[in-house]
Amino acid sequence: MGFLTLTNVSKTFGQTVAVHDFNLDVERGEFVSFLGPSGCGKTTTLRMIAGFELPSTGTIVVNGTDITYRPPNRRNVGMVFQSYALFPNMTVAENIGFGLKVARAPKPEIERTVAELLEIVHLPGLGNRYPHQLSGGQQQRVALARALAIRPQVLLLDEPLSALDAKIRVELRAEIRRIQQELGITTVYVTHDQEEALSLSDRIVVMNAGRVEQIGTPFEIYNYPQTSFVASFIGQLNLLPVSVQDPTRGEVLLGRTIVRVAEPLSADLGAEARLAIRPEEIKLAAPGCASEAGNNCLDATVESVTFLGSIVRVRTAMAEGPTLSVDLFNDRQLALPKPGEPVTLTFPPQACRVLA
Amino acid sequence: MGFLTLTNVSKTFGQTVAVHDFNLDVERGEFVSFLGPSGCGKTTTLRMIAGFELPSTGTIVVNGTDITYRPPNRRNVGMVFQSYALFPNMTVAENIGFGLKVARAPKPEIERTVAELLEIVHLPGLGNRYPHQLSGGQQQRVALARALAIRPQVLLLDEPLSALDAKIRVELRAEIRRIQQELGITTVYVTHDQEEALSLSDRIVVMNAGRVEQIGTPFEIYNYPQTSFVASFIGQLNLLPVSVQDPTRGEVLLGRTIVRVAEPLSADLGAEARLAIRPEEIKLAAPGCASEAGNNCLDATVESVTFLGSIVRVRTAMAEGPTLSVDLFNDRQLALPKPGEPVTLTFPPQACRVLA
Amino acid sequence: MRQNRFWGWFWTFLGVLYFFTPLYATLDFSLRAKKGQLTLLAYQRVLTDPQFWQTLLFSLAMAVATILVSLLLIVPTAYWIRLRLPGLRPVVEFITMMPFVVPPIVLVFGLLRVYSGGFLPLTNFAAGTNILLVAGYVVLALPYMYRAVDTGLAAMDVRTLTEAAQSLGAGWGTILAHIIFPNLRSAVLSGAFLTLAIVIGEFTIASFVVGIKAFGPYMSLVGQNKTYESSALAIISFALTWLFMGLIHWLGRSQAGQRQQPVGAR
Amino acid sequence: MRQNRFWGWFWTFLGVLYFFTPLYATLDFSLRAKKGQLTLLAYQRVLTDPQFWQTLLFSLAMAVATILVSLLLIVPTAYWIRLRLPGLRPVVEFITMMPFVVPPIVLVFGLLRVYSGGFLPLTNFAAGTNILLVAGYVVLALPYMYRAVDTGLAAMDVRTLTEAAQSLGAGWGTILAHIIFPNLRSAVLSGAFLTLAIVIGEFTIASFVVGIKAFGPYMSLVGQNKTYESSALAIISFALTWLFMGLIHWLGRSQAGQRQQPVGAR
Repeated sequence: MGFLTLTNVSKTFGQTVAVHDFNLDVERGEFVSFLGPSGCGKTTTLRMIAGFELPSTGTIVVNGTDITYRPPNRRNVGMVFQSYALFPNMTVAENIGFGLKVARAPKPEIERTVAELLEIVHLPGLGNRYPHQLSGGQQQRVALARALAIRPQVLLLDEPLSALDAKIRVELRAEIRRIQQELGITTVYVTHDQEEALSLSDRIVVMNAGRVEQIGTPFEIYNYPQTSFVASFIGQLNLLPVSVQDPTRGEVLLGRTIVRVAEPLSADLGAEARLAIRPEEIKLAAPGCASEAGNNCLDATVESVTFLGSIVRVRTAMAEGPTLSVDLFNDRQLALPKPGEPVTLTFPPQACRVLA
Repeated sequence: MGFLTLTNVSKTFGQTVAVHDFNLDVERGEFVSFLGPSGCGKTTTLRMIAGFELPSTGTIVVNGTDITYRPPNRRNVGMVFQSYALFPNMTVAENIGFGLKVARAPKPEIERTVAELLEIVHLPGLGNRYPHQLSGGQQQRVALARALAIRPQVLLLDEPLSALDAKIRVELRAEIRRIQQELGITTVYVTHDQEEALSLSDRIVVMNAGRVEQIGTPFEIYNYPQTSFVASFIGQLNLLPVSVQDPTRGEVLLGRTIVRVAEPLSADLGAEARLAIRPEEIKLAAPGCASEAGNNCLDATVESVTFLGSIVRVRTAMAEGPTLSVDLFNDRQLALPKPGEPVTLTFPPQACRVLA
Repeated sequence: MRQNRFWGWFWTFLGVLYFFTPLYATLDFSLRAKKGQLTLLAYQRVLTDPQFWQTLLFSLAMAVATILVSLLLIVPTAYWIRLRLPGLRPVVEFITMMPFVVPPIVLVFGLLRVYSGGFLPLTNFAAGTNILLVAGYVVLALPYMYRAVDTGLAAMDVRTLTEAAQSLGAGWGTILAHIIFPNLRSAVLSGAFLTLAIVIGEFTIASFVVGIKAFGPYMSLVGQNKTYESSALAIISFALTWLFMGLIHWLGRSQAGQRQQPVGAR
Repeated sequence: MRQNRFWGWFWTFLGVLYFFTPLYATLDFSLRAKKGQLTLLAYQRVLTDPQFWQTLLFSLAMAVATILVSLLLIVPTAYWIRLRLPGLRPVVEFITMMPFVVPPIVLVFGLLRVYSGGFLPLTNFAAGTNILLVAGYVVLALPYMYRAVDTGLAAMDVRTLTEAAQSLGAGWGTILAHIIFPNLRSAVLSGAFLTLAIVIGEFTIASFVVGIKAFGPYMSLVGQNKTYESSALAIISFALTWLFMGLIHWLGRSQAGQRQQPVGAR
């Protein structure tokens, strides 16, 4: 049993199933993200942990105590909102101290905790400001400090960075991870931004249409997606129609080329499937491939070259129709291929995943 | 002289200088982006081209005609807004045909143009819908069609994709570029998103605090930034404090290591400067570097490894203090370095830029 | 949670009770024109009085005129202020609240004093007094109409729509007629309805300017002379306005679909 | 552009003129108590009348009581409806508009009929009639107060603030007292002010329930008997309300800083 356990949790609003049979064990001190498109049920699940929604079925247990039907103000769960939700009539210090004041903590203790937390979120000396006098990033730091002040058993963050500018988002992301690790606090983080989830989390729960698609470490989720939703939602992906050529040896037919896959396939010979390859795992070579180290080779023609900054995305078309994107790091010394040029694409069998 | 020429254009609101001495020549059929952080004056400049703001000084000439003080409804300039700005009381077809109706075009001509444009923006058959019945991406397509219907001399787009979801944003981006090239329409595009600007534009105008920082192709802007603002605003960048060691041979001192730069330096010996290196241009090697092909080598220790999906960002610290980020493509076969491991960083002299 | 929900309903219920008790008392009284039995006699008397219909129609006509004049005055002004002089908005909002501040009696005295003599002797002929009455009502209706129009304008991103239309070649007249007015329709309905209700019930200005021709003074006259009929009249006027209100609500709902947030936009 | 700007100002000017002409006429008249010369005599007479001060203070006290009772009734209700029963909002908004629909005279008849006898004989003693008066005024003030409170609630993201407070351990009482009420202050000011203005000028209910003790009936009495003084009284009451209005505007402005959009937030 983990520290935070959701068992068979589901939630329906009228006819709509918002969350379907959600199961999760979060260890003490773990950082878990819920990742998915809007409307996938990730926020609803978070709100059930916070107590703002009641599950239709299932139980939520924190540290051995069933809190499924406990009102939100008796759960000792810290919450950080996308809109900061600072109390505009209170100073920063009053905001941070609010939870302790409600719990009737003695004044010196409140003051000490507030000062400590202002240090932790790197805002010392701003205690007397009002929220409207702070930047968005600073407000979200205060909201974080306020949630931490009550020493919550679980910290919940609901898209806390979505309202911020790109630069501040990356900055605060690192801060959140640092504070979470310093305090060793069990954390659940909701986001629709894959980069956030990948860079912050110990584990990621990928959700779609109210269901859990996959639970795993960022590395597992990215490299070994178990469903085609996960594969295409996270990162760029080439999805190519193939037919199974030899299930035991792990070979599929892409157009007229045989592609070797690292593992045996469960599908039957001739079955239709889709081959998933990440654009950054494909390398461009001069035409006429020397199949080194058992790599796959495909002949294709460059269709377009798009400069994206650190990455250059080359779209290539195979003679048989399907197009593949190839990502290269920008390198000012290397000549970029030009549209119309023939190229050979090489990629290792390990880069291939076959999805039903 | 270009097709659209802005000469010494500036705009002040009271005491605030929003745009300072803006000069630009846009060729017929060219796609130019204004890129910069919010408040940099990019939208104000666009609005002056559209006629919604009058310049405080300077002239705006389109196709040989000075339109600086011409009212917006007599400029024949198409405009696409972030918020779509479709007329909610009109159908899609009425929206697209509005400009022609105002110009008293005959009804059959309006109908023909509307049908053509619905084809071009890939929304055939939706002419009788109302805007509220369409998704955000569809609405923006309609807005684009509406702006194109009047056959504008210049098409202006003000952050047209900011309100859309990530997937649709990338999709519509490609559409905009396709349509622009098909019709060969001179286009000015305002954005704060560097990837949009880099992937769409023939040329980019990077702006900051009302001033033009640099004008150039995406490749020039990314690889040869002329100011430290451009260098740090676009892409990830390592900015390291160095002192000039040998200006003529192009050598600087980073900590206790000499780094070779591709070109001679204009600064004096011993002068303080900053060395800019893109994280993706640095390679990780085993410690003890064989300095192949005249590459620079630095010894460092791995601080942290962040998995970002297609990219793995490795933060390394040099013994003398400065930290460098190195970007690697995710590759499930290669073992990732672990925090605390010593590594050698290698990068070619061409990857180095010295900024004052 | 359950307990809190109970209190929410409790307060709502209390509010409804607070309102309907006087109404119920009036209704009850209006049915007692004959001692010891419930009867619709009072209603019959009211509805067969030709003066009831004459004054009601007159006041309805005045109300419609008031609404039209208000719209023609307010829409371009409010539009222009939102677009170009947003700094003036508090001032204008303040001005529109004047009817709350100036007692109607002052308004009447002022109007009569200005227009009964001199270069604009409006009170000397019937159409003139009607104009004067509408002028007074436009002032009374100002806070409701202005707020309704302003709310409608706030809901539609006036500036961007205007700029979009301008870039497509439209002038001010086209923008007002084809974009601003059509999109205000549902927002203005509620203001128009309130104006209707106010004008029909208004007593002070009507009695000074046109006297018993209007519905308000007629109601007051009945109120002074006939106890049961006055209660019946109150209930009728109340039912009438609810009828309008339901109609407008229904109209508003059928338009509401068009005002929803676009799908997929954030 | 220039030409259009001109028309904008023109309409604004016309609006102002429309309003101030009657006011100016009244002012002018009030200064002519002595034939052929301008004099403050009428004002002097009004201000030295002890009844003027008595009735004004009485109505002020009633207004303050009305505001307090309204707030205690409306804030928790409106808060709860926004939070948990948003579907009821149109219904409640509709109910709050009743004073526009029910003529005051109906309200009075209803109130008197319910409370003058039976189990709650409020009209038999002075404090009772005052309570009845406040009860009537609460209904009258409802549309303004409810709208002000609701606008204030709309401006502050009630749901998220409530949830934030709940997750920090706060119960409903704490949330209302420490978060909802304090953040409503500036929004409620305008509603409170309007209520003040309405209660002070109100005539119908006051004259039936408490008679000449209130300012409205006093004004009406003066209006019937003394021509010049009535004009002066109108101007004074007008000036008074503007004084309040300015005060509240100033208070609102000093609070406005706290309501600005946070820097850097989008």
